[in-house]
Amino acid sequence: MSIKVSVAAEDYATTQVPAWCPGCGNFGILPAVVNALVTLQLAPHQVLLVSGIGQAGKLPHYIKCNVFNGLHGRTLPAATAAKLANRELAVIAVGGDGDGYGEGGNHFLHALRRNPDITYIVHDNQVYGLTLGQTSPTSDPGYISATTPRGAYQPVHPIALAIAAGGTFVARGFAGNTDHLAGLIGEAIRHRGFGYIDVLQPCVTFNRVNTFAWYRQRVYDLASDGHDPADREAAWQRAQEWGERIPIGIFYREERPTFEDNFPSLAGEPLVKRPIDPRAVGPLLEDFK
Amino acid sequence: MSIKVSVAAEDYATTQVPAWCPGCGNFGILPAVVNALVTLQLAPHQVLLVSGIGQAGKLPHYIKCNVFNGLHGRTLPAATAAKLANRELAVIAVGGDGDGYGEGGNHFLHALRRNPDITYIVHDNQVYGLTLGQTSPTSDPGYISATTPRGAYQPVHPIALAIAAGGTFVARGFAGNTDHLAGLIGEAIRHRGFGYIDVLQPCVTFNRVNTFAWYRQRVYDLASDGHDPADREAAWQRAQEWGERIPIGIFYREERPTFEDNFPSLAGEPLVKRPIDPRAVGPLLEDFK
Amino acid sequence: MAGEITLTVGGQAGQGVQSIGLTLARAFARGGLHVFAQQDYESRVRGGHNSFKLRMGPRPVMAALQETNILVALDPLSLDVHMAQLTDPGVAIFDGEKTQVAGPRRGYFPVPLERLAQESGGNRLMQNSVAAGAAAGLTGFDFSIISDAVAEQFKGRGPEVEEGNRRAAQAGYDYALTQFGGRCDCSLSTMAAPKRLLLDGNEALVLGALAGGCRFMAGYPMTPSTPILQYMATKGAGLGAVGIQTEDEIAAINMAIGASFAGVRAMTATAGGGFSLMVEGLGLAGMTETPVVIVVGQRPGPATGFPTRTEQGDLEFVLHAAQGEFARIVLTPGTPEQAFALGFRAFNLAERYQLPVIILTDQQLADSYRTIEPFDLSSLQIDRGELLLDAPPDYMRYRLTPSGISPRAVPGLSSAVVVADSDEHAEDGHITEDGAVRTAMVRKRVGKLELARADIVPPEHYGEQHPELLLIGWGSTYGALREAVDDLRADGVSAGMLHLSQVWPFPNEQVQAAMKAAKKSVMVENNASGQLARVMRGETGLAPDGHILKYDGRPFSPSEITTQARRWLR
Amino acid sequence: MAGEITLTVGGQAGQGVQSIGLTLARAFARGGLHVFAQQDYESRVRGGHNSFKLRMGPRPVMAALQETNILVALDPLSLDVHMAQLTDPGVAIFDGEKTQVAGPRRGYFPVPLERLAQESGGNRLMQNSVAAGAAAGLTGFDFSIISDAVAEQFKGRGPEVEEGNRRAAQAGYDYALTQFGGRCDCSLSTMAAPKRLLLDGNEALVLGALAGGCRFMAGYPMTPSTPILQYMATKGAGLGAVGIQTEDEIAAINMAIGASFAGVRAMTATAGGGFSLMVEGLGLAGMTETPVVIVVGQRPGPATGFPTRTEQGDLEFVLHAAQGEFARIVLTPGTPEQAFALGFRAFNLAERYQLPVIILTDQQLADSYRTIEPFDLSSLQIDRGELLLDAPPDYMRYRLTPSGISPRAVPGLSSAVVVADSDEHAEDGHITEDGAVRTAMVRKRVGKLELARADIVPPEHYGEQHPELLLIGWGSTYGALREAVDDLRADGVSAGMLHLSQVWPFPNEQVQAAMKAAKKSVMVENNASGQLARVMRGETGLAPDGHILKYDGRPFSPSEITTQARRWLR
Ligand SMILES: Cc1ncc(C[n+]2csc(CCOP(=O)(O)OP(=O)(O)O)c2C)c(N)n1
Ligand SMILES: Cc1ncc(C[n+]2csc(CCOP(=O)(O)OP(=O)(O)O)c2C)c(N)n1
Ligand code: SF4
Ligand code: SF4
Ligand SMILES: [Mg+2]
Ligand SMILES: [Mg+2]
Repeated sequence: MSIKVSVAAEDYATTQVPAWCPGCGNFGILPAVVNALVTLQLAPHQVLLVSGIGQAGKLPHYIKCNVFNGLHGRTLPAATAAKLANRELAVIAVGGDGDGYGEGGNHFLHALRRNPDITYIVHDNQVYGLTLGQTSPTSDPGYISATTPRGAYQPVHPIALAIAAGGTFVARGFAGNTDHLAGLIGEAIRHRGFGYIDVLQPCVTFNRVNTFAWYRQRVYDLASDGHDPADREAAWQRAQEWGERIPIGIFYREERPTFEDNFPSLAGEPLVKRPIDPRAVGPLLEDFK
Repeated sequence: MSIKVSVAAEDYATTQVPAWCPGCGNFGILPAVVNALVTLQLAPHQVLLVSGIGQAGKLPHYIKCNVFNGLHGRTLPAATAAKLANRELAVIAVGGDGDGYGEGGNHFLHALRRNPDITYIVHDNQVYGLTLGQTSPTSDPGYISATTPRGAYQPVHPIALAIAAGGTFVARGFAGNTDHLAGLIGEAIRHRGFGYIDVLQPCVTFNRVNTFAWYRQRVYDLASDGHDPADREAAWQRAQEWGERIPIGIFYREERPTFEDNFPSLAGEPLVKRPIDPRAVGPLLEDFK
Repeated sequence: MAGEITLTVGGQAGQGVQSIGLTLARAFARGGLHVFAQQDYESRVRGGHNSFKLRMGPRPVMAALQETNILVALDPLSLDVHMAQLTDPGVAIFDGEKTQVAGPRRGYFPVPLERLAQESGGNRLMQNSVAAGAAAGLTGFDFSIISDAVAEQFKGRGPEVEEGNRRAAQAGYDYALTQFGGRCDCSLSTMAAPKRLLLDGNEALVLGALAGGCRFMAGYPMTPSTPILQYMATKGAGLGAVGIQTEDEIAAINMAIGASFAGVRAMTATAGGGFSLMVEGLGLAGMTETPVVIVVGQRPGPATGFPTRTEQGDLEFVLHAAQGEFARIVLTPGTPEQAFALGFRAFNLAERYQLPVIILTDQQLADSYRTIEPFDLSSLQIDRGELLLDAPPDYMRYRLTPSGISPRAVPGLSSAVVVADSDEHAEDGHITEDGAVRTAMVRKRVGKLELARADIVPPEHYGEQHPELLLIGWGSTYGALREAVDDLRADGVSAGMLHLSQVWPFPNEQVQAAMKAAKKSVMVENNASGQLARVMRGETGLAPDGHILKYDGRPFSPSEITTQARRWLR
Repeated sequence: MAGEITLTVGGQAGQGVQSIGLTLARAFARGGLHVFAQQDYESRVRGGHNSFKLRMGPRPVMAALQETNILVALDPLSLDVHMAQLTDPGVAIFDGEKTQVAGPRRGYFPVPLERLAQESGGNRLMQNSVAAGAAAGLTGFDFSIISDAVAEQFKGRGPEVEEGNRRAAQAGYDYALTQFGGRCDCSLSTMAAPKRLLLDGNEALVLGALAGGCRFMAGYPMTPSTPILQYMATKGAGLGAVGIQTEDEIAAINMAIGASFAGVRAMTATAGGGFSLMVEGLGLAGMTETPVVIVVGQRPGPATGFPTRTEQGDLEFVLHAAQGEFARIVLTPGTPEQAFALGFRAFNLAERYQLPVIILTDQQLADSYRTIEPFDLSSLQIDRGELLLDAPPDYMRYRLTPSGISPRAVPGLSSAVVVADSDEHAEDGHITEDGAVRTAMVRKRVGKLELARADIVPPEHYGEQHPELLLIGWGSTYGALREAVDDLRADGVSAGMLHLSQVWPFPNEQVQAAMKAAKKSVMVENNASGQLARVMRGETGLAPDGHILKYDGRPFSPSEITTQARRWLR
């Protein structure tokens, strides 16, 4: 395998044409992911993108790297395990808000406490895009769709939830600010542990409430607002903000042993590189004699 | 149907003999549930207990009332729907920590935000009792079992989670204090919305760490410690306490529209009592002409 | 067939393919024609290529053909994709001022859609109304009906918008009539006919369910079944029904079961992937003997597969899903009429036998529209089986009875208490470890399959009763099969169709009799492994003489069946 | 059989039934005897009634009998339950000073367990060692072996505890030998024999998996498969394996698939209820062609059912689980030997054909111990199939090849990238909507079933090759079936057994040949509906002449089979 002198955005280019609607917020997330990978000088074969099903779940097809596009809602278990199998991979899970907070809510909860050393990017458009506009767990109260004709009720607040559930890197990005988002993604990948980013992603087709303009008027950067990501209490309070002012940036960050750290058997060579020897079980058989 | 003048504990008595281990914390929860029902003067046929699978899931068999003992982890959807079908029933879901925070974690999250007018009691013994002692999502860090021989990692903190996820009645009881627990259960049933109680329940067979004695040394009552359940911020802070001092009582309580309130079609007679008329669809057919 | 026209609208997702198609379908239906419409779309919201194929004529039409007489191409790609299907004569409408095509080709009929929209309606966005009008103009169909259907689409957006679109449609209509009239041999005239319904399989099914008293639905969006949930949550609410979008499919099935246990007729709807997550709940319904109706709209698998396309690949899956053994009923409607009838019937069966009823549809049935005669609501009878409204104090939910059915009380309606359990239980509903009780309870739960044989919907035998060639199918292939039989017979082939709209309990006798009466039997399935054939063999020992299988994600056309069927005639 | 003894330990959960039984089993096994042990327990942690049935003798034993020569009753209920099974002569040991029994009965042998424990070991908690010793004393078996096995149980608890228990066992042994020696015609002596292994089906299976290179397991506790996860997490870790307890079964299967995609041999294990939740993941493995091994330990369903008991009710479920069509392999080991061999083989098959392999066991196999000859590790060969360690830059994961298998690279090991997709995909792994590509990909995925026929584990034909009566079975009934055949033949009946340890792809030819060679065939299944028979009929058209079915949650004993088998001999 040749040693790459440097990685450029072209190395991540594919011939796949995004199947998203023109103007979709996802077009702001795609380059942010690529830029972060380039900034970190990761080569495509060192990266594994794991996704679910939804508009967000298509993202990995538009980046040339290893891809596992699995089931709706099941990105995190697959991504966590792939990392355990080969910790040399940079593993990034991506999915939608329905995927991650609806179908996959349980995995989200448990990934937060386990703290696997992977990254998780949620394209949060507050709507089920691919299935044509139903209410999502993060739809704002009152959001009207064919499944909540009287308006959505109380939503999930993913940032607050992530902090409560033991997240070690909890951040929010905005698809309308690719550079800032790329920075967050870079930080999340570098973070030793579960780097979680909820990305405000306007769905220009179905979500007529939370538009680019709506967000632009509201978002502000935590970093420039004096927030200290080491302060969990402050993070919790910022997480409650939603409405006139919506914070983006890193809410909370801490160092904690990763999920992998719990398995001494993972020390040494990555699992995938170890030879298989059927005779290794020999000593275990003694217990049964 | 005859009108009961008054309901007594005997009305809830069954001939079923509990299959729990002698000394199990569940024996402290059973009378608490019955006492609450008697205090509220609910007759057995007005009560529906819905449970999952586990030691905790057996509880409804020991109380004479309507029982739906469903699947492991799936109490909340069944209970929520039963309430929608017949809002005249007092619906109480019970299950274990594995059932509710492991297998059923996603339903827990979404019940908290939806706020159905039901009660949810989790027998939290921090262990998988019925399957013989494996680590549970709430096992304290370092807890040794055959599935975490090196010790459990970061647990779920259900109270903090419940507050973050939008719980409207968040409480903790202790199986070693049946009277206090009965009071909490009564409050939870009376609460218009999702009355959630995590009950510290010693498992005398498998959990050698979180014993009756361990808890007795640590628990204190929020009500007598000046806590205001209307103060969400204070509730969040109290929810962080675990170790030397463990609060019990009501952490947080608020009034919010219930899940049922979102469905105007539920106004009037309970669904179950409405007659069925196939001809009622007639007008809808006009749309297709 | 004489007097029959196929009209295809093609374009990108988001361009309005479906709305043009449906508007025209409605108009032609109101004008007394029989209409069948089939949709083809991709798993995306904008772009790609979608089409809406509309076939109509004076006699009933049940399937789409491959050829099209009229093409409305909203983008250049649609010309590429569909020109090969154009009949001769035939006409392809497209916006010649926007789409540059290489040289004139047979049938090309450029219409300045955008310009006419601007000129007539005052808004270039009205171009779809121009297109609809132009397509209608080619047929010379009564414009007032077309105009009303176009306007109706914009109801509520103000009289200006409605009128503008009417004018746009008129401009298109006039343009086509004057510039191209008669050139495609596709004129259609109104017919005096009773007011028919135009609906797709999902709509028919959910209306049947509502007629059947379903008042609770919980579901999670999944193509092709999402519209059922949406209908329940919007229109169903008007009848007092509740439609809930859950966090996942596991919640959906457990909610449906919870509501049903509490006495309300309840359902859920999903596709194979979502049903995978409902499997444990299916067994729960079986074990607790809780009636529940589950719609599984098939799409090509495994896993995510082709989310927006069609297949009959889940039959054996739904027949055997869940651990342990218990009776279930599997209905496989093939037409909107059957979807309505079985959507209704499912709830009676579920309550009569206290078990889960699966309605197995697919994208082809779910998304295809057809004109049908209005339902006869007056004949519908609700049967709640052995429902006990006033249970005695010593009531036991799982009493072993001579009928094989335990009378079913629901909580709260009497002073008796109702105990249901997912563990093996005694008659009183409490957990047991007893082997003899177990054996009796298994017999009861499994035995209901035999009881349910009394209620099997018999397969439909169409065409020759003693044919040389019997085509056997199930579900959405109904229309294509039936037309294939018509076509074969018109060609002098002795052909018949046996169509199963109930697969389980399997109609052994009727199938055996039909096969015996036929010289050769060929199984026609929209899957790769011939699932119904395997089920039939497992039940009867009989194997068909051949298979016609298709598994590219697209439905059969009648001619695909006839072409292959002839192989067994040599 | 001559020289053979059955010993039953009965008591409440938590009384140490299993530990007494297992200690004795180990001791007798070390003394050169063949041992089979079957467990019966309830879904509770304390109380109720459990038993551990131990059969041993000089020749191989494969099943438990209903009769028992020795009963060790740790509580009064155990006397009630098991006295009827006592042979004549036979001995029932119980603590006569604690349990008041009505009058002396044949075989009653009160032993002051608690008092002897106190007197000999100094602690009344050592009464179980007294009981073990007493049971052994009746057989006159070499005490030193018994003593070592008892002591071993307390290893790590200090020499005092070990010694105390040794003395307690000795007290029991002496008491029995002196007071009751010879009275039960159940003496056993040590035999010179190679050191055998004593293990249960779960242990054999997980050892096979570890030998097969499985280094990743994710699972959620569920009886009877929990011990597999526990072994992986504890002992497996010593070999570098990872064993993870997940939040639910959905996570478990998706983790196993994720790890396997990343190149590590991976598995999960559950029972039918948990497998229900894995169904979508099963299809994901099928679609993405990711090798994965899934152990499904059957227990009586539906739903929660009988959590701690046995049944063969999930066969058709695992054969057809998941939407869409794709190849899978289903292995059905019946003995610890087969569990080890197939636990090993499953990983080779999964990688060779890039598909999910299901190992279908049940509580009877999982929890029953048997002595077996040590495994021959030297002959085991790892075959990773078309694994590509150095993939070319233009690598495409789903390349259509003449072999029908797409070479499989794993991410990160070369500079090529690997793209896998749960949607229908082109050769490069990216989403497609193309019908022709779809058809080709379906053929590949379904076609692997035919390829895998080359690797079918042939059914085992035992007994007469041209029998009057052929008993056909699969999975854990192996031992009972085989002994039933022996017993029938000893009675002069021409009998044979055909046992399938692989059910899918179905071994058509071998089954047809065996049925043809037999006069009558009877299918023996631990379920209510005769699932293998239905599968067989669907595949071959052949139906057995009869069924022997049992579905009370308990395993077959050989005599239950022989009694029923005779019905077809008349
Ligand atoms: C098990 C399962 N249930 C349902 C679906 C159908 N489905 C596909 S995408 C989607 C939701 C998409 O919403 P989200 O995750 O927010 O992604 P978005 O399209 O908005 O990016 C659903 C319900 C599925 N593929 N699998
Ligand atoms: C789908 C499914 N998975 C696994 C099980 C097995 N199971 C039964 S109880 C239980 C866990 C019990 O733990 P918990 O919920 O904490 O209840 P406890 O016994 O401690 O009261 C498990 C995993 C099951 N019944 N169903
Ligand atoms: S539907 Fe919404 S989220 Fe999906 S591609 Fe279009 S704009 Fe983006
Ligand atoms: S195992 Fe633990 S939780 Fe279960 S009954 Fe015994 S003491 Fe209670
Ligand atoms: Mg979304
Ligand atoms: Mg527990």
